[in-house]
Amino acid sequence: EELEAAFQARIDNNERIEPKDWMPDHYRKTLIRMMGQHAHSEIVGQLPEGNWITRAPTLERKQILLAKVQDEAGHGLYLYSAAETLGVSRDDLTEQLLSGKMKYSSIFNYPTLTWADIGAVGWLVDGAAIMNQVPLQRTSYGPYSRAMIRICKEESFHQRQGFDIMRKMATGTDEQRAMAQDALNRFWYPSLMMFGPSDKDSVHSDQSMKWRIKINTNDELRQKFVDQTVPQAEFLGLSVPDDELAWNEEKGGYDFSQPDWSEFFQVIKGNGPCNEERIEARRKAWDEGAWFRDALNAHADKQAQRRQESTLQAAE
Amino acid sequence: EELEAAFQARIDNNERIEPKDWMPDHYRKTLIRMMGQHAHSEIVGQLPEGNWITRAPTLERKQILLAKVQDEAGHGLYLYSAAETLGVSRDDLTEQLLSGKMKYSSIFNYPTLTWADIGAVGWLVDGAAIMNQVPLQRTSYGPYSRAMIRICKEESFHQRQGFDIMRKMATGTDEQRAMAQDALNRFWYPSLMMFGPSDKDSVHSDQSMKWRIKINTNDELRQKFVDQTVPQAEFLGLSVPDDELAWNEEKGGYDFSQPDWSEFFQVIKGNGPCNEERIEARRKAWDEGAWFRDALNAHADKQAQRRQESTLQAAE
Amino acid sequence: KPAFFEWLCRLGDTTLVLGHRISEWCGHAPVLEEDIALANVALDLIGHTQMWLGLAGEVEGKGRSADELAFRRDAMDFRSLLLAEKPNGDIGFTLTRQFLFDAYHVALLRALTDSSSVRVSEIAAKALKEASYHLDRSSDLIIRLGDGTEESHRRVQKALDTLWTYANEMFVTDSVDEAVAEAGIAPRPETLRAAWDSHVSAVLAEATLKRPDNDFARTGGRNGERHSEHLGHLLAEMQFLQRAYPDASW
Amino acid sequence: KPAFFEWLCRLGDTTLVLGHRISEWCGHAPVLEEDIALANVALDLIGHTQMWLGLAGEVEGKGRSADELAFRRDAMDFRSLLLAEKPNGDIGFTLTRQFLFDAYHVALLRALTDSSSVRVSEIAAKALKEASYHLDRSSDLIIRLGDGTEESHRRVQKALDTLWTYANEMFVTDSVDEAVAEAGIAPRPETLRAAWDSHVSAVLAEATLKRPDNDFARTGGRNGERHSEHLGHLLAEMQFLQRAYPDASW
Repeated sequence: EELEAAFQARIDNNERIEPKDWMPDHYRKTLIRMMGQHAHSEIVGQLPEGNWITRAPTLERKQILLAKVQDEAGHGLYLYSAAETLGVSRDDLTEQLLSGKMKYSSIFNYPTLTWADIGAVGWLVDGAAIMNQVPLQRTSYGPYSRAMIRICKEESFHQRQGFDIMRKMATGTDEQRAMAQDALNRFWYPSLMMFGPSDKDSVHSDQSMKWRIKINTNDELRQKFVDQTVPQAEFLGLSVPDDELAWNEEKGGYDFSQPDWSEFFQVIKGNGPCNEERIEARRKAWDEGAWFRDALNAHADKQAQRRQESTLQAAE
Repeated sequence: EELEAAFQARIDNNERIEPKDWMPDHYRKTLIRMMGQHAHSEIVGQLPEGNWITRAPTLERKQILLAKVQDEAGHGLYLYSAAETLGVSRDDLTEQLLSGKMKYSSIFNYPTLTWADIGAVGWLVDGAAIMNQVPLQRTSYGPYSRAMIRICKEESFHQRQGFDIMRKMATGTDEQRAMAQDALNRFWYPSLMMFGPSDKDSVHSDQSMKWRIKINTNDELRQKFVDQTVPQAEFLGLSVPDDELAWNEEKGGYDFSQPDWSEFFQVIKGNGPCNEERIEARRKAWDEGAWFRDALNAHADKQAQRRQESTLQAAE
Repeated sequence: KPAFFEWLCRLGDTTLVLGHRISEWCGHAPVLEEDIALANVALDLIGHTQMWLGLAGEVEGKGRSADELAFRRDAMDFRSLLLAEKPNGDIGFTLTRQFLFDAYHVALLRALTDSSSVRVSEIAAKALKEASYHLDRSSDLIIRLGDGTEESHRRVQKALDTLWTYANEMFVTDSVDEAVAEAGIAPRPETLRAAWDSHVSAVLAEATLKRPDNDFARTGGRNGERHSEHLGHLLAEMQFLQRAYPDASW
Repeated sequence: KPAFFEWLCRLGDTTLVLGHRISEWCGHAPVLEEDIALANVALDLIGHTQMWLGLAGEVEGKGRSADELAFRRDAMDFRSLLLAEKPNGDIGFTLTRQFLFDAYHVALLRALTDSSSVRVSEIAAKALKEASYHLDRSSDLIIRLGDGTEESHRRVQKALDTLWTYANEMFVTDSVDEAVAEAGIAPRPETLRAAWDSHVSAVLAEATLKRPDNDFARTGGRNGERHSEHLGHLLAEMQFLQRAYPDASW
């Protein structure tokens, strides 16, 4: 109890908690869940975008997309490393992803169907992700906070690239414009869902905010996202698929429709458009790569043994 | 010896040998080799053409090609059945194909690279096959002869369809014409190789001709093929890739260059463009289908047992 | 009119995409008899496509042929069932997909033989013969695989569990269906469910397979709102020649 | 001039096709580090493609850009090595293919830094840094897999045996190579063999792998006379958008 109070005091004092510091068990577990989920999202997030690498329309777009997907894998790596400081291994986390015990962001259960979707993912999905992540740079757990600082820098770069694709499409041929509008139609509500259910329905929130693992409420962030994104859509000449959308002078923000939360819960339950395919792809990569990982371990063991033997020989 | 003489007398008398008849062991073995190789060629022959089914340029072309590949599988079925009358099972023959003990026609180790190749395969490869097969309708072994009669009817239909594709291509856009010429360039010599090495280098020929398993010599058939095909190429406005090609009034046929026989022997050795890929595709189909074949057998056994049990119960 | 066109595309695109999938097996089936049978099913489905998309082009009245509809529309304009877009998986998966579709296909075509559109009823009558044969075959195979070995049972059960929510899309009725039903052209998809259920349940029972109980319908293919990622790859391959050589005739 | 253009296409098409193959791994590698590394190799190779095909377009003088060369030529006009066209297989196969290519790539680029063409030598110098890094990586992995488990040894040995005759195509010298060598632009491919052999043999020895002894060279990719069937499928996918929307800019 005393420890907990001291711990909370440090947090209230804006100090960073570091791996070797004492922390409540529940704090550790909550962080593992968050960081694991976040890492998994980066990994699974490679798939919808990777789906268009082989069909990118120009060499330059192909390079940009490759670099982006590579960054995402890199983010996964930072986050797994940060999670490892809490005593959970990357392999453990991976097993939990594959068994369905741990989740990843539901947005990646939506398919990328046209090239404009690659723009929409960058613009909207990365946009929403940044909105979620910027505050996390100030989160109480040191390794997580530092990982987020690196990640946010790259994400905002990705978002600009996504917007650039959308701009090209929205000012292109009729067909390109249609694709851009269609992409916005399909990704708008799923992006709003990325902030999670409305505050009143959200579990774990209070304690997380007290521990500064979570900084803003879901609804705050969603509002901020809408307010930022609507003018961008207008700039692109695209219409947000929401008849209720209207500027509310009083609150200084937009009124907008909530996404279909029953869809959200279906997706979480496994009934999203691509749930099985995403997990299946990751499971296949993992299972079919077992021999590869085993071989690298076996070689490392052999090398270690050889070094030891030669040290012994030298000592004789 | 007496049996052999009587056997040869029947053949010389143009009688058909039937499965229950006595036959020399070597006759049986030679036939198994020929018919097995022929069956395997039909099966492997599905692959180069199957390669373009998913890319056929119109719905009608897709249907024609599907029907053709289906016919080839059907021919494989007749031929395996005919071979089974000699006491060798289809599974045995398949294992021998996959282990490399038995061959298939080398022509199927060449790739189909453009849509014109589908035309060239029908026109040249089926054309050469028919040239080989028409005489086999009169071969001494009854089941083989009857299979060939069915097969030849369908093959000549395929050849006409192939020629029709070539005609469309040769009279189409510049790009189509270039593809047609390129296909002829690539398939001309491999088609000439389909008749086998020159008579002077050909093994097994004499005995086979005596037994009427083989009717014409390789060189006779090759000459006939060239004489038939050159005017067709001229009709299409395509040039046969042979500078030596010239009408020889005296012999009433064309003089032409021999194919590069060292290439032929490399392909037989396994160094053709697609050898591994063909066998790999068939091996994969076979291995990955093992559970399926096992299941059908298991079900058949269960059904047989159930019938037996219900017969017993009815008898009680 | 636009509803009729749209509805015809739903039929023709589905048989096109499924026919394409089945044709991918050519030369790669586990037994020769399946090579032949699968090629035959693909052939029939492409034949149906020609009839449905041919009629669609006429109904649209812009002079588009079946080939133009098949080879010159991008994924966004396709109206194929998600079920048909699913990659083949193993032969058990392919046959399960086929069985679920065939049972629906037969129920649908049977109803369409009474269509108020003579053209539709004529096409349906022709297609029904072939589809009935497909259903006999796939039903028989599902029984043999379900009641075969432990492994075959496990594989087909898994395929069934995976495909079920996609199959549910076949029975979702939307405004296009309502309009076409109004006109007496076609039944509401939901009305086909009973016949489908009874055939499917009977076969699954004999096959000792468990009928999945997930009633959720994954939608977006038949109405074109959200296809699977597979469709674009399939079309890239299927349409290559028509796209690369737009001026050629074949 | 035509020889120089042709030769540049040989380089650019090979890096394009191989980059495409490698990029197919994105999100599907057996460990995260490989996901990152493979994306990086693909990225580098596509970068080289831009430079080589960009220069090819200039040399040709018909105003074709690197993108036009990459996305608007059909298989017949490609000049990629057959080795690069080979499908990925398992990760061991992919890395073996990469290793055989990287060793050649480094030897080639090193020689090209002395090219009589300043443009070629500049590009080569840039590309060499990346290729050297690729080679370090793939050599290291071949050693670890060859001298890893029995299974990894078996897989890599099999990949090596399969790929060897394709690799031999890299060292076949034809009239285009002669012309370019005459002009001092590039070395005859056959002259690269010694350096390649010595690096490859050293790595294979350390990896406890057996160097295949089949000297036959499967040819037809680099000279365009007979590509593999894989190339057409690869291009159908790669070129889809440019083919389907020829008027769009991206």
